[in-house]
Amino acid sequence: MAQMSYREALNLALREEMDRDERVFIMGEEVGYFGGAFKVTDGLLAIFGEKRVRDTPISELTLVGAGVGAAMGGLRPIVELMTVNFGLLAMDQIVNHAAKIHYMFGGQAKVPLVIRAPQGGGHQLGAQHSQSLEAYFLHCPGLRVAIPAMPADAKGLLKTAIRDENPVVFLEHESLYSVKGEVPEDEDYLVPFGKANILRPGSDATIVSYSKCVHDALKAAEELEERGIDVEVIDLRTLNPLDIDTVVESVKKTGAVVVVYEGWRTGGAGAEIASRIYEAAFDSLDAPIERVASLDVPMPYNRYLEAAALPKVEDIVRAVERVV
Amino acid sequence: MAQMSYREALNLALREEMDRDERVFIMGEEVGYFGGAFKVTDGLLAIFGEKRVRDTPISELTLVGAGVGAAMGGLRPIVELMTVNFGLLAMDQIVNHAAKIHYMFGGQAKVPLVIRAPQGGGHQLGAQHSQSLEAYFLHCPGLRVAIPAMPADAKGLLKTAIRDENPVVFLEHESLYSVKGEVPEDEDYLVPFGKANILRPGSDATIVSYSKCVHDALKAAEELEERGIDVEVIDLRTLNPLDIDTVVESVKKTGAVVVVYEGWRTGGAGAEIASRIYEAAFDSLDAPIERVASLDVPMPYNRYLEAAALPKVEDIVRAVERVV
Amino acid sequence: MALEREKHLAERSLLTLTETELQDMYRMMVLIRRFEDKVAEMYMRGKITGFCHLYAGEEAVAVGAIRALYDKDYVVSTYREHGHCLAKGASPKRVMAELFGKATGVSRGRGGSMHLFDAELRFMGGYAIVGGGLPLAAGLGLSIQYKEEPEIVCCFFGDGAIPQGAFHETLNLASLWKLPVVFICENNFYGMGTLTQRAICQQELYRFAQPYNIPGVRVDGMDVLEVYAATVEAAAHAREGHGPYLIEAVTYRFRGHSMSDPAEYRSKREERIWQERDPIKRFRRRLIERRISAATLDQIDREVDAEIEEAVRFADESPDPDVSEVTKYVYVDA
Amino acid sequence: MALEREKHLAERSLLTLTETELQDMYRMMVLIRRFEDKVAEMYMRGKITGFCHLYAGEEAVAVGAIRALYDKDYVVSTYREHGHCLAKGASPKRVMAELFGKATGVSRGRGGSMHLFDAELRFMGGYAIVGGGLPLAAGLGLSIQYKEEPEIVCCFFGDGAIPQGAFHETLNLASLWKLPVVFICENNFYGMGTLTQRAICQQELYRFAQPYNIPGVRVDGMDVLEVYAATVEAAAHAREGHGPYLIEAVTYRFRGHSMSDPAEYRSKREERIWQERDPIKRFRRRLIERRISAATLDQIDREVDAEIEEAVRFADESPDPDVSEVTKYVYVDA
Ligand SMILES: Cc1ncc(C[n+]2csc(CCOP(=O)(O)OP(=O)(O)O)c2C)c(N)n1
Ligand SMILES: Cc1ncc(C[n+]2csc(CCOP(=O)(O)OP(=O)(O)O)c2C)c(N)n1
Ligand SMILES: [Mg+2]
Ligand SMILES: [Mg+2]
Repeated sequence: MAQMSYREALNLALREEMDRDERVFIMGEEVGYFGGAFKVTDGLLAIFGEKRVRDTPISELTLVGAGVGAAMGGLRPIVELMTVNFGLLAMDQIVNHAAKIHYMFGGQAKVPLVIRAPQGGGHQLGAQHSQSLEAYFLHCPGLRVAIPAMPADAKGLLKTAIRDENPVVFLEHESLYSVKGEVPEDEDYLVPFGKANILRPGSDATIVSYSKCVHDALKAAEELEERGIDVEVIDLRTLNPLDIDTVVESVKKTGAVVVVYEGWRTGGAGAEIASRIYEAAFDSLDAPIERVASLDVPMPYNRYLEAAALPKVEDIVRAVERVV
Repeated sequence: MAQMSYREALNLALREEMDRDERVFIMGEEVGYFGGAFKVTDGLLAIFGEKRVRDTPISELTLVGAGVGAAMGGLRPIVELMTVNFGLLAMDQIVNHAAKIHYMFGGQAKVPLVIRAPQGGGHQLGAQHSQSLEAYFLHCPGLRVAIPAMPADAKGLLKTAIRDENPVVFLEHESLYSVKGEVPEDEDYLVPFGKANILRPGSDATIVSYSKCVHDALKAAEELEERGIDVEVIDLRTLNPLDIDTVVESVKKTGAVVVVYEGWRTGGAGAEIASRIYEAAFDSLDAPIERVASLDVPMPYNRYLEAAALPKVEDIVRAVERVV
Repeated sequence: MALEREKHLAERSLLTLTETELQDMYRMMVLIRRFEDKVAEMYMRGKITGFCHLYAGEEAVAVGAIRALYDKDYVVSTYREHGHCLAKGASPKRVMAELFGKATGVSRGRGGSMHLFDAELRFMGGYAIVGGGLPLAAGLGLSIQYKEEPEIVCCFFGDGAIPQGAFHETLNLASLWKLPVVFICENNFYGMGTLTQRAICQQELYRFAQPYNIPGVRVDGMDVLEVYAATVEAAAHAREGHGPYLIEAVTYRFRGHSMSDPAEYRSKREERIWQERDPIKRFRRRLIERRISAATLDQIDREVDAEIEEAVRFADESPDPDVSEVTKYVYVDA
Repeated sequence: MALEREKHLAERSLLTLTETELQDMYRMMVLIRRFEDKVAEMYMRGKITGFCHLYAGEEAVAVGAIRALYDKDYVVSTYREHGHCLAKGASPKRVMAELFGKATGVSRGRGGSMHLFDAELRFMGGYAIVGGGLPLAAGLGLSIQYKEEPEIVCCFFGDGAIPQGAFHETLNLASLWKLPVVFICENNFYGMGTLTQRAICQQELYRFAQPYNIPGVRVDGMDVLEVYAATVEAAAHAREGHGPYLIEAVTYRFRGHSMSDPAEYRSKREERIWQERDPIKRFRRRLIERRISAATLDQIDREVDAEIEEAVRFADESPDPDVSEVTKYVYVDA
């Protein structure tokens, strides 16, 4: 175990996997000489050279498509979208191509591609640079969606993603890069897809979350503890596959659920998570599931407006108080 | 009232609105000389000429973007995407631009743009041509989403969309074009956004649906009637705004809900609809809401596989039987 | 329409290709034509469903280009790909079975007419998003370059794909990284019902290569030898590490855009003019001039007919996929 | 780097522009520079947040181009748009207030540095998706053409946008429909830390105009008169119905990509060479040669400084938007 940041954990995962497998390479805007817009790929160019750490033009559609083609050709590309917002330019290659190729050709081709993308708000970057778009990728069979909250998972999930035979959308939160935590140094430390993590056991209510909001959920749980409410906090870690079993087990114990996510409330991943919980544990629920999410607004620039648009610790606290 | 097809109703709406307002024009691939890939714009070129019925190159991203710009410039463009599948190429202009411009510029600009797109499966068109993508547009504040099931609504909603000051994604189902129904000939026949339609009153269960599945729901309701189950069928007509009040009122009466939609089950609009119902009428529900939707698979070509992937009348019947 | 040089290279091919090779090219062109005729018939009889885009009239492009490739070169295509897939060596039986949606089809009945694939033959798929195959071709080219393999990628697309952003992005990337990709634009003057004049600001499509510093040539796509000769050059260029190449093959589809399009936007006169340039008839005449006997060619025609009949029988008798396997292949089995 | 003809036209402008006009151009360039210097200071002091991309060094492009437009012409820009917005006539107070996120800002505090807008001035917005503004510019051009108005659109974008599909799609559409749009590519050699050589297969970006049958010229973007003269020509071309025009203005940003970029990828030597070509210093020298006194110019400098101070004061004292209005403007009020 070593203490390191989410960013360093990702960087380590990339380094280890590139060391392990010659076919793994990374391409994206500014991933090489610049070391990545968020410095996740820092130092990789020096180690692996231009062949395996490839700066690209600003051509998101073709960047992803070239990743798909390279994967079909036997490589294991990691495409970094500078942020998920720009990934909207590549939706055709992600949804119409990457996700469908294995199925529509009857299993003959596979696309072991990882699409990494930072996302999230909170830095006053305005409407075009603050989105959390996991719901789009969740609603697309053929894709896997990994979305770590913790440095250890950042490492373990990224390594799993790189070794996975399917296209994986790997969503990092821009606010988490500097967050530190214990990270296993084991080169075979893999976090399996579809295994949620109970970060905090509790008996009164269950908070289900992922990505940055997990940290807010933990803070809320602390506050709630002071008020005598014992909250279980579950980090889903991957949205596809979705580990509903772990959640349901918790709900059977607590009978109360709050789902917390940063995407827009309407049509977000929280709706799916809630629906699945209802479907599997309706009789255990004492109150309707609360969703705590971003307001349905394009993100405003002004910091107070932005804060008002994003889900907050105190929103979670109040939601839990409503459901218990 | 006149008996006409969904296609004719759309065509009539376009004609009337183009007659009414000089600023309204339509552009898209094959909308002019060809009369539209699904013949929705048939005859319009002859009436309105090349200036107002514009064939375009195959450039979905720029097509939508030019629609946004033209709307900002004071026109009222209708952009036809030949099918929604190709709209994935334009997601950046839809989500990052059309939806955000009014907000991010503090209300100074508006984008009265209608993006029409046929969608849906059932014609053995395979994975890249059979998608129902309303969930993506639902999860994007700033957009309106209209999705008619009936010829009269096709006309009334399209006219409302054209007169609306916001960007509207208007989703037509490819299987509905030939469906006939009574359509008001009134030139000011507008169907307001955000008003669901109770197509069939009932007391035992509520089926909430939209687009083509509404017709399946009606068939299921008939079958269920024979078995003594009295089903209320609600057609949402628009997903944004979403008329949850009408649904909740029904649920309070029936206590049982099935949501039916053709998109992929996971992360589809049905999850949002269900979540909203739980949030507003939890205590009225006797059983968890059932979702009947497409399997989470890229659409297969083979007709039996495709039929297995799509939601069927009998799936709805069974789901209702489970909830009552 | 092609330059003198292209014409000259085509003439030389006629001399350098062996008699067997020439006969094989003829056979393949006839095979594609008869295959497509049969597909039309089967479509009318409801055996084939969905969208179905025939390649009749354009045979010289697929056959000329693919004949110039190595077996292990990759081919990427569009929804109008029956011809490319057959020319790459796919079994007519299994292609027909795919169109019938059968489990024995090249894509196990999941793909249909627009999504043929044959991994072994490195036929890397038909894609139904206009322009969608280009980035994939660049990626395949990258995989070749990365692994330092001797292959190239040959990517077919229509004139309709030229206005897509993917065309530009891919050409830039391929040129910048010197990817071994031969881009072949099948300019048949129409994207569905729209004339290229009404969709593209430039009618000489090969000129788009210029700012990318990529060689661009226009060839007569109704002349299989001209396409062949140009592709030989382009493939050598790409294989030797000089990067991509753009070939514009001017051709014509003899039928409507798809089985549901009567092509009412075209004049009978225009169609007749192009029918007169039928690539198969022209090639047949040239072969006869080169002393391949009409009898030999007739014999080939008959063999092809039998093969097509056999393909239909195979497709018809093959089983549908097992419905219980509808969710198979969404993800790669762990 | 520019052609002789462009140099010549620039010289002529020096003669034909009035003294007031020249002084106004100088004033605007100084205004932008000082504004950006102040923005940097305010950013360091935490008054401005988010991404912030300064325009220092490139003033000659915005000022030269926009001076050549009519008031009612539209301008579309990128996230590096402070200069364009000011040159179009926006109040420095309200632009500064926007950067401070205040309710009095040009976008009411919702937009910030990357999303300035001024409907009255027809400054149609800064967009933060590279290439995103180009289709919008085409659409605005279409609205002008449709309404048979005399205006044009001037669309700024960086070299980084050239590899985007939107660039190609928009040029094709604009040329095909002869839309009145002047495209101005600000080639400052870098897209973030990436040299154009490593992103684009063609270094003479104006050459991309060629296959579209659009005039394309390269001008010295450090020479306000050269940009002005080229834009006068381009605007006339567009206004007269001849369609779009592409101007490549070769320029240099004096600072990093954004406030958080120390531009370590550039050599001190390279930066010095370009500093020597500072568009403001050069223009000042030329004005003095044309007998505008240094004292007059100094006076302008002082006035500008005062204006900037006033802008900061205004921004600082302005109120934040009302948090209860966070959901306002998502939809147009019915
Ligand atoms: C992105 C996208 N837009 C629209 C379509 C609908 N469409 C299918 S084929 C076609 C015309 C393509 O023409 P071209 O590329 O010239 O190929 P051809 O059919 O002539 O071989 C169109 C518009 C599509 N499949 N994909
Ligand atoms: C579609 C998209 N991809 C990536 C980015 C991130 N990004 C912001 S600015 C930039 C560089 C753009 O360079 P250029 O167009 O030359 O403009 P300059 O900054 O030099 O003025 C990049 C990659 C973005 N904003 N949009
Ligand atoms: Mg064509
Ligand atoms: Mg630049």
